[in-house]
Amino acid sequence: MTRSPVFETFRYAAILLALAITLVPIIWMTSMAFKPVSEWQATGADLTWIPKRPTFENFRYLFGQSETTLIVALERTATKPILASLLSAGFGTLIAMGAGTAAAYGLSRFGSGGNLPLALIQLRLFPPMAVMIPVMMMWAFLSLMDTWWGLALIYGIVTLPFAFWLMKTFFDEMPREIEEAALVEGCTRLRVFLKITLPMMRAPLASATLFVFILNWSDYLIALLLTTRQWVTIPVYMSSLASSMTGQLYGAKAALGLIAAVPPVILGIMIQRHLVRGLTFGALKQ
Amino acid sequence: MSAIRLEHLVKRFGSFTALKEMDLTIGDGEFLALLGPSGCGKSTTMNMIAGMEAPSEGRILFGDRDMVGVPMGRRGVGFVFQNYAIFTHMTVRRNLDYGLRMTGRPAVEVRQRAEAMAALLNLTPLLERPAAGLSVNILQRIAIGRSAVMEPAIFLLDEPLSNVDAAFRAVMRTELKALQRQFGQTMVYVTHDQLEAMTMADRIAVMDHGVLQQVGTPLEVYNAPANTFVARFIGSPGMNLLPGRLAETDRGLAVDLGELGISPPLPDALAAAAHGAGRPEVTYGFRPEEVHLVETGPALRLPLILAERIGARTILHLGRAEDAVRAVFQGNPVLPEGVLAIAPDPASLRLFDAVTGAAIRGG
Amino acid sequence: MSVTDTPPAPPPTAASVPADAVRLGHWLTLPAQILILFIAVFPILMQLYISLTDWSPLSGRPWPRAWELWNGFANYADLMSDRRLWSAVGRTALVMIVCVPVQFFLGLGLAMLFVDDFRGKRLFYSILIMPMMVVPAVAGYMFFMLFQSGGPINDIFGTLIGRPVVIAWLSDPTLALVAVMIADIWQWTPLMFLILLAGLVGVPDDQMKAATLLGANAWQRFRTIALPRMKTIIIIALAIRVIENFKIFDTLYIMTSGGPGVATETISVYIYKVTTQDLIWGYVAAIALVILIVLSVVAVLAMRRMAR
Amino acid sequence: MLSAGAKAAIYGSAIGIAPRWIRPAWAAELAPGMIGGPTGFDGAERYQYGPDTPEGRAVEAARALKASGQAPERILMGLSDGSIGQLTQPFPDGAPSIKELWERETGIMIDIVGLPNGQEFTRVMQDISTRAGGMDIYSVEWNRLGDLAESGGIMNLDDFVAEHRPEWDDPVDGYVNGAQGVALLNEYRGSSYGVSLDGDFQTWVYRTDLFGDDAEQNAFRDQFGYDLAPPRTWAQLNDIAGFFHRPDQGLIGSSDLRNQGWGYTNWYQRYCSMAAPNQFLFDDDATPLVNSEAGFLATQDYVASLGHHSADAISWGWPEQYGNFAQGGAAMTCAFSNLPKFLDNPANEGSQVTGLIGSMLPPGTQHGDGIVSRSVLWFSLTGMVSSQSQHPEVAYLLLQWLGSARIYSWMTANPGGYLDPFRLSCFADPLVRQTYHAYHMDNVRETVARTVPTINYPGATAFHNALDENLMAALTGAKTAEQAMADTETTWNQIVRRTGQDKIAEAIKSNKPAWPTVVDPA
Repeated sequence: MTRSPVFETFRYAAILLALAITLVPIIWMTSMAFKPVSEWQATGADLTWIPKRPTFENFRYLFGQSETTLIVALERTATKPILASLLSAGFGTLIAMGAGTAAAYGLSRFGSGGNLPLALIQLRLFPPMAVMIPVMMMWAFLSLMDTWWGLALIYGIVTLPFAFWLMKTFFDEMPREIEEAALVEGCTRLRVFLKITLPMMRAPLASATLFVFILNWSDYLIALLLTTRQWVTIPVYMSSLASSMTGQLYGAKAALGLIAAVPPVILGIMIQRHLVRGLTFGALKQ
Repeated sequence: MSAIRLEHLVKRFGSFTALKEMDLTIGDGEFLALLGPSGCGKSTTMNMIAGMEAPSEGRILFGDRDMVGVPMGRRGVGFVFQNYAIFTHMTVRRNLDYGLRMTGRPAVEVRQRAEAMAALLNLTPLLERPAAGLSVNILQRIAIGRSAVMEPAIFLLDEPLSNVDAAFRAVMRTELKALQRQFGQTMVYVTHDQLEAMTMADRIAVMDHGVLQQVGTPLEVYNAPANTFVARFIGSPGMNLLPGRLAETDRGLAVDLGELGISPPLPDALAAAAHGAGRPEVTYGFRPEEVHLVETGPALRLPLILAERIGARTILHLGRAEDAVRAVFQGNPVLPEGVLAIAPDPASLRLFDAVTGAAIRGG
Repeated sequence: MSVTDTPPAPPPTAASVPADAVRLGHWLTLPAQILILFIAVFPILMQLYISLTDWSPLSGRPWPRAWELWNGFANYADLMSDRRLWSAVGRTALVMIVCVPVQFFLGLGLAMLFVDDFRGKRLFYSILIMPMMVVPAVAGYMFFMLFQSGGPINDIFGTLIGRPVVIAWLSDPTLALVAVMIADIWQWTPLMFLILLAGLVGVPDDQMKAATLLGANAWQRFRTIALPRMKTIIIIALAIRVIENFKIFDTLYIMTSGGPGVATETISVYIYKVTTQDLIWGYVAAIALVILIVLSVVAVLAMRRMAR
Repeated sequence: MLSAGAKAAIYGSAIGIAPRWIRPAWAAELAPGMIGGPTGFDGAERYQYGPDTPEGRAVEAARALKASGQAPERILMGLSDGSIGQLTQPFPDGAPSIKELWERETGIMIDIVGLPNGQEFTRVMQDISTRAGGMDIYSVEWNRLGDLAESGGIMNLDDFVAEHRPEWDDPVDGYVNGAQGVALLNEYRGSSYGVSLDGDFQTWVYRTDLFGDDAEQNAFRDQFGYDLAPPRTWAQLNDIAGFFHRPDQGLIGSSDLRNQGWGYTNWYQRYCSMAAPNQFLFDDDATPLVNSEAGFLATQDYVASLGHHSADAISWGWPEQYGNFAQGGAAMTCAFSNLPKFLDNPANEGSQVTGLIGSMLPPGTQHGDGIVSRSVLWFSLTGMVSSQSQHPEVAYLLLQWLGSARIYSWMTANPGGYLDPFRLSCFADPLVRQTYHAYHMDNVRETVARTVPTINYPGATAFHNALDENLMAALTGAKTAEQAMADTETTWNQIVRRTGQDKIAEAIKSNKPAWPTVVDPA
């Protein structure tokens, strides 16, 4: 349909406004990440959107490489928290995808686990904060407190609904003829699932995995309550970035924020095609 | 007031020209089929008539009124989409009275006109049914009724039968033609199926590569194709076209078809016209239905590749590649083995300029 | 992109499935079932138990001995008259009532601009959906910086109106709530945009054109064709945001810790504070169970609707 | 698997360190008669100790336990992130770190578990309530002692104290106010539960460049009719802060905190000075006294003073406060005593106020011809031994050693963390006076003498939360000062009832002797 020039002008104006609003916080964080200490707190006329003296000091500082005399040096560099985030989110994703994919297949093909859809919706509805007391008790009892594998376990459970719903829609849509043919050939059902179905579902499986990873990577609350020191994740670690020398370590926080933003943004772009389906529990597809 | 005139109509999409200089007049109450293969510009033409696309150049007139710039909602055209675009989330009634409701007619009028239309289309028992899940011919009727209820001066139909089972198409064609008679409006019907065009249209406009090739009644385009494209496109199978040279024989002017032999001599009028064309290279054309087997004399001799016997007719595939010729016989004739000798009926012979493809008309 | 118009083939019923398939089905669903039981049974039982007591980690005894502090339904009674809790509930509802519709309409508006093709569409699209990829906690720190009275947001406003603006966003109870909402809207409008765009693109173009040819104007087309066709999508999009908004914590807590005072305290923040500061865990358990019951009812009703 | 790896890494590093320190010469570097202590820098002998000292006894007892196999390989110590440096960074040049010294002398490793600032109590409660056993030593705000003792999460240290004699009340280098000070900081209901490791007496500082500027002085005199000098009363503070409050020039009058969880220390100072010698929070029978004229006036002034604060004051915590002051953004502030240590520090390139900080007593209220000026002890990390510790005695011995006169002074001089001086030994120590600055140290000592304790009764958290919540309501205008005080009274009464009036009354009685009686001449 052809659009009038008035409409086109309006469209570009509206989109540019939206882009500006979208980008302001991101640009600010990026700029802050490259600002030297003296520019962190500049206000009023001194406030700058582009660092006057751009520096990598904030990043170096995070990894214990800085030579600035922020006398209160970091007791812990950001390396371990980044590792903690990667491990807990990664293995949490593995748990969610493993259990979720298997269950989705069981329900989609054999009608097993009819209680799962409701149970998983309830799981998603419920605010994690409200079960954290018993979870802390259990995790302590099982010696899972402050471990990346303990976090991975709870992440696996919390994101199980997404893994399940996503994979269920994928399985529901997948034509069954090939599976049936393989069955006729004499394959066992388990073999069909492992050797035929899963390889065919590689692309959807990858999208769902990345999506679940983003969710796990984003967590703050659970890690806040289930980790204390050894395996704090990036967002929890970030709150310790303050010093008496300079106050809030805005630059370091922004630098770490940028680092934390990298995986989801890249993964998000990679799975753009399936993002909508993921976000809507598989109700919408592309 | 419902005649349509297209003057020098051009449509370009970027550097691609979808429609080149189209001039066409569609008479009031006429059923015109826009026929052509996909990408020929027929849908673009119709979209411009409906107002969905703006022409790059040229004018579109409804009667005397220039419609360029008039938004599509105000052109008073009815449009039947390829998939009917029925509002499946509404009932049949809501589909039928949609336009009336949207244009703010009084409720009483809305009901009366919708019900009258339903009665006309035998849809009355279905009025309160959800439109989703109805059969295609019902959907077609709803689609037409939904537009017809607005009393458009012009009806545009975009390949309405292309999604329909072949078996059902005949029924739908009949129904559509009947409806057109009933409403008596100008109809433009886009199709790539020459059978639909031939059976329903008053006139056919054949298009290819954005160029209008020929306009005429079904018989005109069938019998007197303006060029090789039309000749090949119309008819099923299309006209046999063989490259050749004019050759003087003792029985008059004929066409030398190379390995296939020399054709029977051309009828006088055609021979005269061929002389006048001034170029010995011609394309020799004849309809597959209009050939007969000959035992002796000038004939085209071709090996029989395949005989499709489909009951009432037998289609013979003769020769290979460039020289392929098809012949259609009624019934189940007994055929000799090996090479067949056939001759086209002289009256059905057509010659085309080998370079331009334009018909060389005799008489 | 389209709503799955035809519902997926109904899951096969037990009767129609051969025995070996049933067995495999059970094995395949087992891990998920175990995980759900694992996270459901103990927490519910424990919360049920301690919710009937005055137990607190400060009470000097491990929780299995909470019965020594039995108080019957006193926690549930307290909950009814807990003004701070109810104002947190009200505030959560307020955030939801403001943010979800704003996100919806902004998202819808943007989505409408993106239905057909234009130059730069892909790039703009990629940028516009970036906020939802930012880790919420990071967004919290970002907005904390942005909303300082000498910070960039006031700077922008100042530039726009030509004189310095000093708005103490995070120190004013009303503005703090506004700031928190702005952050939420910033982060989650893209989600609405993404989903609604998928929905809009899924509305058959022919139907919109047909409606136009039948004389419907833009608003009528939207109301009578696009909207009904997108109903499912819209419900899903709204439901997702309502659910997530109900749980709002990360960004908000980092920006304001629920402050100033209790001005931005939502249900999750309130529970967090009561859990970590007041340490009255029997009471927290009571709140948690009430939430669980209410949400379960909601979930069952929602599932029933979905099934229809 | 990974934890095994981590262990290996720790052992590895321990072995790596060992050759550097366990060399035959180190013992010889000690002064004659000394059995331990730091070496390798000028004045190290001040921090060395003989056998019959709290430090010596602690180290020897730990060695003995180690030798008999009753000591662990390592002690897990929970400590605020920002303070860890004081234990782990060598200071001054040539010295070992505190941690290295202890490990060298006892063979018992210290593994520090960092606790995010402000979340110390939360983290500790997490460890206690989940019985995670993640730490042998907790370091938590001093006034949580009562709550933690009641929870059973920390150990009664009486037996250890009796056996190892920490001598906290030593009149020369012990706690300020002797046994009374010890009772205030380390005891709950007559028993020792903690070992103080901090001195967070809220201390006022000002900008000498601004106060000394001739033009400013003249302008001020013209406007107010008296000389510009560090304020002695709240009224003067308001005048001066208002005078310097120029937000458009990036300068605010005063940046003492107003946020949740910290701001009320500044309310305390106002409230407690409302009567001579003290305006108490509770009667002896546990009746709250805040819903009174004194409460209203203190609250009104607390709220009104927002006028010379940053517009963001209500959301500013100490990181913002320190950051702002470092940028030269405030004329005065009230902070931990370590502010000059960090900001008047040539090594801090980010600070623009190096050499420009002065130190002053808290403003007060005039009563007759005397001025009652009160500061408040708030936060102040205190080491406690976890009930879950397998080796509580070793944990205690480490605390006794850390909190002792010599080691603590040496540690607090270290600019690598937040642990602040509180013992008499610290105030006189040259190294402490060097990092905290002489001008500041004397003032800190005087401030300590004017410091009231915050609530440390059972339910301290709940009492403070109620006060905090109402003060925030007053600051944001949601409540008037009168309403805020009345509501505080109501909630406090409920807490008293719930906790038991007798228990609270007893705690109030043991808290009261710690209140100062100094009244300054006007």
